Amino acid sequence: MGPSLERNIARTLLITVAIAAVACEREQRNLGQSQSAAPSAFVADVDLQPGPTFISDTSEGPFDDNAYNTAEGQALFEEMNCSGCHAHGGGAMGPALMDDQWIYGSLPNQIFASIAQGRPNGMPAWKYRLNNKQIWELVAYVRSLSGLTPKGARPAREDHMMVIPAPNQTPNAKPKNSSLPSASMFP
Amino acid sequence: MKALRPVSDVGGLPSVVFGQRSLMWWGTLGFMVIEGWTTALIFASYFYVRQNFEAWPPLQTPLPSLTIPTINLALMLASFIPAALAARAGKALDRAGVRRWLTVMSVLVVPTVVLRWWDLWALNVRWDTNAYGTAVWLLVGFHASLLLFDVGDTVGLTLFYWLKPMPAKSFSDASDNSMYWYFTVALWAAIYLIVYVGPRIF
Amino acid sequence: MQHIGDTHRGWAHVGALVATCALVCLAACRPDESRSTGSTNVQRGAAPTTAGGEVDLGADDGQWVMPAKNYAATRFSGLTEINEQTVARLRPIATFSTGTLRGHEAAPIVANNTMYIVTPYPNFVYALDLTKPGLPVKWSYNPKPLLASQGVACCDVVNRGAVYDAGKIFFNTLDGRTIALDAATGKPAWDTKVAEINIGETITMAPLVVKGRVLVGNSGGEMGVRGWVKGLDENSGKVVWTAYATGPDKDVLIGPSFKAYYTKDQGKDLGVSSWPPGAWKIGGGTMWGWIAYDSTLDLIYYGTANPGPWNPDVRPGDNKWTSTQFARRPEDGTAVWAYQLTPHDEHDYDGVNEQIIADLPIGGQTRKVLIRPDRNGYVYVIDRQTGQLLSANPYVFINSTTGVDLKTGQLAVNPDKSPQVGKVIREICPAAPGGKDWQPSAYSPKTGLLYIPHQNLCMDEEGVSANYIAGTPYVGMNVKMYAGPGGNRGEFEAWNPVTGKQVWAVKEDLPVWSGALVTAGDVAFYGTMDGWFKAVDARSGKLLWQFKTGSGIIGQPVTYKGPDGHQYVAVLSGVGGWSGAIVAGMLDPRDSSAAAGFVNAMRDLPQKSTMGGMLYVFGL
Amino acid sequence: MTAPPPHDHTGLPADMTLTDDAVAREAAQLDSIWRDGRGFWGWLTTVDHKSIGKRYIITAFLMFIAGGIEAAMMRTQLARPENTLLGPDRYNQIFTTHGTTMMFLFAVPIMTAMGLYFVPLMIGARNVAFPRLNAFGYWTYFVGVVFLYVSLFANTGPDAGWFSYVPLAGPQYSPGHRVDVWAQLVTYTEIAALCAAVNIIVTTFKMRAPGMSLNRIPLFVWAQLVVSFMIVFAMPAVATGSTLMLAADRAVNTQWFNPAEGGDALLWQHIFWFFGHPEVYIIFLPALGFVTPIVETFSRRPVFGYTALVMANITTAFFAFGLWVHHMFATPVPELGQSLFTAASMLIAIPTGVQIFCWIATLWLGRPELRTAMLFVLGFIFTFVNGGITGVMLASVAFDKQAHDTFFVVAHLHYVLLGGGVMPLFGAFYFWFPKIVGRMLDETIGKIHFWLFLIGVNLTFFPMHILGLEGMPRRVYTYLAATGWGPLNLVATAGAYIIALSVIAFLYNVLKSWRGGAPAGPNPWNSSGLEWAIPSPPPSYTFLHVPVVHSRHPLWEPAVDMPVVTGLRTDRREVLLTTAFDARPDSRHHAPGPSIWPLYLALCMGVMWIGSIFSPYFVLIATGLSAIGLVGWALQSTSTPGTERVATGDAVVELA
Amino acid sequence: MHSLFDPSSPQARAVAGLWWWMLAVGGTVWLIVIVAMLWAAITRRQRRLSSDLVRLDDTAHVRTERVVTIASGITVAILIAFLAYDFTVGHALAQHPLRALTIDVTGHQWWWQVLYEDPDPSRQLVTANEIHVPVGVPIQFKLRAADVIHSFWAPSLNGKKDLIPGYTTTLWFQADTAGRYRGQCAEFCGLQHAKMAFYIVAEPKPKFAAWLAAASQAPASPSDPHLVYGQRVFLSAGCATCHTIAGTQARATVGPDLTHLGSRETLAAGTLANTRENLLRWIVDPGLWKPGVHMPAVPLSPPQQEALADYLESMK
Repeated sequence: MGPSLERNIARTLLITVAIAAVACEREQRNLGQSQSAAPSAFVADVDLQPGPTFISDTSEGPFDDNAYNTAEGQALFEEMNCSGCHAHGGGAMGPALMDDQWIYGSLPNQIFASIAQGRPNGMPAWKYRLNNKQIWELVAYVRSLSGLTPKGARPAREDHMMVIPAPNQTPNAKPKNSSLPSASMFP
Repeated sequence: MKALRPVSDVGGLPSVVFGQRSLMWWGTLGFMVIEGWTTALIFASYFYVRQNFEAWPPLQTPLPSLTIPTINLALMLASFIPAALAARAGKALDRAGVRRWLTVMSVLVVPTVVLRWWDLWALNVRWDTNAYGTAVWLLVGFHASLLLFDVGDTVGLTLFYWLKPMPAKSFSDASDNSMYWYFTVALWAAIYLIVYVGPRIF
Repeated sequence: MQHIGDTHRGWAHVGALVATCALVCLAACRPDESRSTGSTNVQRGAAPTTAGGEVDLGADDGQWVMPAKNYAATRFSGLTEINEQTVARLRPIATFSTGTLRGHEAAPIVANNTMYIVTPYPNFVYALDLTKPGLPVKWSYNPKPLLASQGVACCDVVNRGAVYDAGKIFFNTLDGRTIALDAATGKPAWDTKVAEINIGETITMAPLVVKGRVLVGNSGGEMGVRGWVKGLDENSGKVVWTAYATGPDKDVLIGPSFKAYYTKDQGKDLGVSSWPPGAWKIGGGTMWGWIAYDSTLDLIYYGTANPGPWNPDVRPGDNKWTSTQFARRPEDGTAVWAYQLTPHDEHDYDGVNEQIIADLPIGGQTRKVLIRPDRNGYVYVIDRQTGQLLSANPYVFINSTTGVDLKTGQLAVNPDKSPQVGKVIREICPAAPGGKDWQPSAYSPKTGLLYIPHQNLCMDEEGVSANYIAGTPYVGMNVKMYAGPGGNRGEFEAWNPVTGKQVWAVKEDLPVWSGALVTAGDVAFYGTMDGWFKAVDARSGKLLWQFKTGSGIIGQPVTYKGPDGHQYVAVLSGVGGWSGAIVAGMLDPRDSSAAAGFVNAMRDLPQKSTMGGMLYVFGL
Repeated sequence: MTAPPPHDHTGLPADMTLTDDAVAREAAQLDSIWRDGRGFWGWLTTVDHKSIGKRYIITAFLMFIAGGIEAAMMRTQLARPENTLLGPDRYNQIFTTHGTTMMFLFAVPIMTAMGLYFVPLMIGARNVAFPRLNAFGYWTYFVGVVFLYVSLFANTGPDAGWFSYVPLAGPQYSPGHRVDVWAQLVTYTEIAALCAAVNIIVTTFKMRAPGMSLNRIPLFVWAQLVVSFMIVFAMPAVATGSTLMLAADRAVNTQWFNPAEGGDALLWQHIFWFFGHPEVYIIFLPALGFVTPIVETFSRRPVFGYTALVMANITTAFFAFGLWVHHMFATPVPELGQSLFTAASMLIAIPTGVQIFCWIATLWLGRPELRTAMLFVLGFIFTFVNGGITGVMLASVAFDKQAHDTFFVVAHLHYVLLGGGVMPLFGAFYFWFPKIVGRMLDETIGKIHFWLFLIGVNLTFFPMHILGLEGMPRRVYTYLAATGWGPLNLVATAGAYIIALSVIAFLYNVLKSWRGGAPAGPNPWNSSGLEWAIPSPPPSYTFLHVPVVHSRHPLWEPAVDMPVVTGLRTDRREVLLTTAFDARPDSRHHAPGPSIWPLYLALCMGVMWIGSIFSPYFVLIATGLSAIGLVGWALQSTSTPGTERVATGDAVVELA
Repeated sequence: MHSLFDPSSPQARAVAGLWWWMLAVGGTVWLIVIVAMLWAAITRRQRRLSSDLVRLDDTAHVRTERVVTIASGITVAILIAFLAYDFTVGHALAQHPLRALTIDVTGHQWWWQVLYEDPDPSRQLVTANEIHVPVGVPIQFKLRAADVIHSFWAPSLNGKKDLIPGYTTTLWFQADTAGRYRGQCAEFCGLQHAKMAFYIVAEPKPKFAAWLAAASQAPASPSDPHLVYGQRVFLSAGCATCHTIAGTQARATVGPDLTHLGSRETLAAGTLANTRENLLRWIVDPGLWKPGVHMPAVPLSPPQQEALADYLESMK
């Protein structure tokens, strides 16, 4: 075992430790049932904001960068029949979720509020049926559909009929809020 | 340790040899077996998933187009002539001949890589549409990587022949290059028949 | 299918031989044209008393009091002013914006020189004065349906129209109410909540008033609701009877007087025993289509919708009484006979399509029949007294089934096209909207032909697990639709119900999602989803006239005689519905499963039509 | 067997000898040509099969230790019911990494590494046929090793099992990049294995010492040759499956394994086991190659049944490709197919049995000397025969449906792999360590090591047979107390710690002996192979002169001196090529010298494979970067001037 | 109850017989080989002379050759016997009975959905994780997977069979003796592969018929106000979005059917004994008992939890 080999091994170990130190949030499996706190939801139906300048809440949901929780959200999206109204993001009874139009806002806390509280035009309120963690998982998945979450955490195709380009192939999105003529038109 | 007793002098043996006498020929053969076998396995997978479909290509999936792949195959087959001549010139230690035929060969094979892009789109299906699309894309795409490597090899060798005084060993390389090219084209002919022509017949 | 045609070739020959005979017979049955023309000039102070229901208001060709024109649901008008010669001069007389933008599937109703329009959600009602130029609004009414009802309305928030009877306008709201308005003032007479949106029930159908009963059915077959038809008292709005489509016989109002023609439809409590335990409670069988009424037999006829969920694996059995043709007594809803058209439906082949009442010469005798171009792709001719099946011939390309056995009444399913869980089955024809969806055909006794507006779509299907959560969709199927053979997505077809053969067809690029209208002037009207309103020769299908409206047409054209004695044609333009959901709902075409897969077939629609909501009235 | 070829090839006087002076001068000259460059750069650029082989062996053995630590963690978790030491998430990553490490990063690499080190030595060659390819293979493997362990520490360790069954490992049920790490890592190591295989095949066919016809090849080399052929046919399957199918399904959404769109979950199992079953023999056959020289040497007897052993090797390799379905008896494979695979699985027991009988016969005929290496061979037979018999049992469809995916199989495969692979490997270490290092390993510690290992292995894995039959499935992170599996699991865990102790003893022995062991001399065991004809450790040029061989046991020939050939150039790296079958001198080959391009290209590969997990564009980037490397590589090979003798047709021409 | 050593069906017994035979033959072979090896390595070492062992002793060699040939021949013979016996057993196991009770089992991450087929769809029965079967009747299982590959295995009754997405596989056995047989998923299926067990309860025919009749009845609606409250909690707190209780509006199919939960012996696919305390613990935090389980912790107040547990336990 030559000294250069030892040096090289030491070097490798250093690199390993350095990379490992950057813990990979993306791969964390949140298996406990601890509840992420619900946000103080701030929903804007219009961009106009009287008074002091509108300061947005966080632009990232707790699970936006977590592939596992996004996948859990994907499963919930089917199980809770979200796909019945929103199809696989293209919409049906409910509006499309994979486009860049967000009637009630595309920020994680806004989507959280839409799911938890429901929306007047037919979106049911889920807060009595799902816990906060599950809703946050749905938020992460819904945002992944339109390319709002980091690409590496977005789901690939499902083992089903190929109906949408997989979220991991969707380009990153720049969302617009409330760009429809009238929110009341769209449930 | 026993004392050494020379029994033979090998100084007179050649140091550049052709064909199966040369190491590089064996190495090339080894990788041809690996790549050919990989293609065979993909073919096996292609026929395996085919069992899951009532029609092939599946209903609602168009047949692949023939024009571009056929042109590409013709081009590759045409390049056999300069390839054979380059190999022969190599064996005859004809440096100018090798250079000439490698150049002709390069001119013929470089377009095949470009056409390969259109070969893929001539499949008329996306790789993620269904398992059929996946299988044909992988066959054509995997061969594309072999093609790219081989064409790069040919062009590189040609450039060396133009830019550098090539050592005697490169004559052997030129003939091995032709051998690998025949193999690559033979694989393509198989893929062409099975992927592009096959569904029209069966 | 071909071999069915072969089997019955002899029968078909006989039919062809007696065709002329049939026409003569039918001409005799036709309402007297001259008499109705004469009566329209009269300002009707009071409509005929209809408490007894014997008088068919629809017989008056000057008016159009119910979406299907008359109880026989022929959508045939005896007016002749607009005919092959004159139709080319047709021009818009007036337009009126409905103030809404979703799919306008309603028929304008004309009674007493007033036109009544019900818009899609929020179901505004407008009364337009036909006597004044520009058709000014007499009154309007906003029923203020619950916002949330939009969220449980499958396939757009449409409404298929109102009905006029006895000085009242009756209509349904999306949130499940039936409302009676005074026709003259627009004041509500009663307002009854009949459906519960919290479990997914909505109402999109046009009611029908028969013998003092307002007949209403629910929508929501994709939400795991239990289908029903209710008879409301015309004067008080009280629910008199409710006939469920699933469950025990007492719920379905099957009693001792019930007599199904085929053994497959006989038995006790089939609405329970043909389902897995309890599944009938969420099994669909809604009724959101058309009802016909035969006053001579005193029977109402309607069909029930698909079983739920779509995924058939979770509901083995025949799933009675979904996709079933019913005959009932209007007063108490008692079932008289039933015939299940599509047992254990696998492809969302609802049975809610129109049934047209006619007397046809079949087998050498005149038979009292229902003509039913069903969603599963066959035109059924059924003896309306007994429920006996007389013929069933495909009017579109079908491969999901291979024919109907006339002896047993059984539909023969093609197992190769049965959906499977976790596996895509490709090229199922017709697609989920069927050969024809809700869009009603017209029947001209004069030509003896049925005018069928329909689509030509096939689909890929994959069964997936369906989870029942009350008030949310309960479907369990991934669907992707596309144009059927020929590449045209729609067709307007003339069909001879006696021979069971197509006479002519106009191929349309887009599905023909509008209703049809045919007149004694031998002109047939329909609209296209890119906004063309077309008139064709009822005998040849030749295009005689067309006009481009502001939005795609999915409404029901009507014709009436104006106060000036001239004939007018009216239609609502405003694209939407299931087929137009991509435009009306601003759906994303990248998802081929959007709108239950219809979006995949309609990717180009946004380039061809935009949202709209406009009444067009045409005259010479 | 063909008759031995004539004694002499060129008619030189048989009594010509070399003077000591000439030998020393030539040795110095050769060393200056063949030795590695200096310092770290020299370390990075070496293409010497001995340097690379040593490096390979050490890296792979470190992987054995890493896999062993994971095994110890798993055994600790399973020591008692409902243990919460490792959660399911961590446990799944660890058992997957354990399997992956042991199969892909330890077992196959260390077996090929032994071949890469010793095949040239045993056939009288100075290097392998493709030295730079050899370096490239090692670096690729090294990148894979670093990649897997960095990933594991970053909580991205693969967690779908070393077999990565879809759909669990597919895009929907394994979100994130954990399985991508696995899929790409597998491909790296397969590339390394393929490079090694091609190298060993060509080296064996073209670079044998004159006179070493096919029927005189040492059994070690036969095993390596046969295994290399197996690698060529088995590894493309898993590379196809993991990268072209699994990784593609996950990254670019291809549909190989999506049943809804016509893909097939069983396709993966077929592809995987078409590789996976031969994989076992790829590990096991080289180990059998270790056994023969050890048995011969310590029995002081040429092995009994050379031909039978060679044929057994070849038939085993052949049958190994016909067994894969016996991993799939619980899946819907047609009954008739199952029966055929049962028969094939049982047939393979015959060549293995024959080999065991031959070794026992050799012992029987010889005078066994129980050195540590020999003890490990006895331990191998003791343990492996047990695993072989349970293997025959598992070939039975009916029984396999009970035992499949239980601890019975865990027991079986560890008996086979630890007994049939690791025991001979340890024996080989004791046997050849002196050759590599020049110093002897300590026999006393060696015997402690052996006994601890033998007891540990049997204590760990024997109870697992019973556990499996009592219904304990594999790959469970815990079990309920009510199952009654606790006591036997505790015994197994104790055994695992004994194994750990034995490995610590071995490591201590190695570290102690590396610096302070007794000097070995060229042939400490008085063994018969060519590798013992040269000093320990071997000089950079290995053989001063290429030896000429007259029998299977050149060093046991009664002759007092060693016939060699002369005439290879000493001013450049030149090796002798012989004909493929009867090994007559055929040509001289100019072998390449040190090069950085193998490392560079391996890193490009790393960029390609690791990057492709995140974006397909990395494939393009890496292809561009590789092009530079390939040009550099090619230029280096063409930039060696000197007069060549070119064989054209029948003539030989001198060319510049 | 959960072991190849306790076969309770003709199928498992045949395999167990095969196993004991293989063990006896295999053990003998092993013993002979090891004794021969030790004999050769240790005993003979002392007897051998040290002179020139490298040269072959022809007579010894020929004799050894004969021994090795015979040994190889015996190996072949044993293998043929193995093969014959195995084929006999395999053939017996492959014979499917004509008439059998058919039970559909669907594997989910990580529980088992069980459906008793009946030609009359209204007599279908759905349950989970606990399979009652009659003794002495062939039972045919149709096996499907809802997500990933699982494997259905009750060692005392028969070998395992994989449940593979895209395939329907079958397995059958006939329980001979009444009893409770544990089974477990035998193919790695993700985080909770370890806790995906089930029980097969084999009962005499009349008892089974009684069970079937009882299980087919929807549980009576509770009248006790505490239980009524529990039912309300169940229906409104999100339980009903995943679970079914026959006779109520809860008809969801994401999680196991909970009708008659009180009569089952275990909770969470064999993870916990079914006691009220365990049920309460499970409801409060499922992830504590099965980390990664898809069942969420539903935020409920303690009185709601109590009422819910009592309601679920009340449905025997």
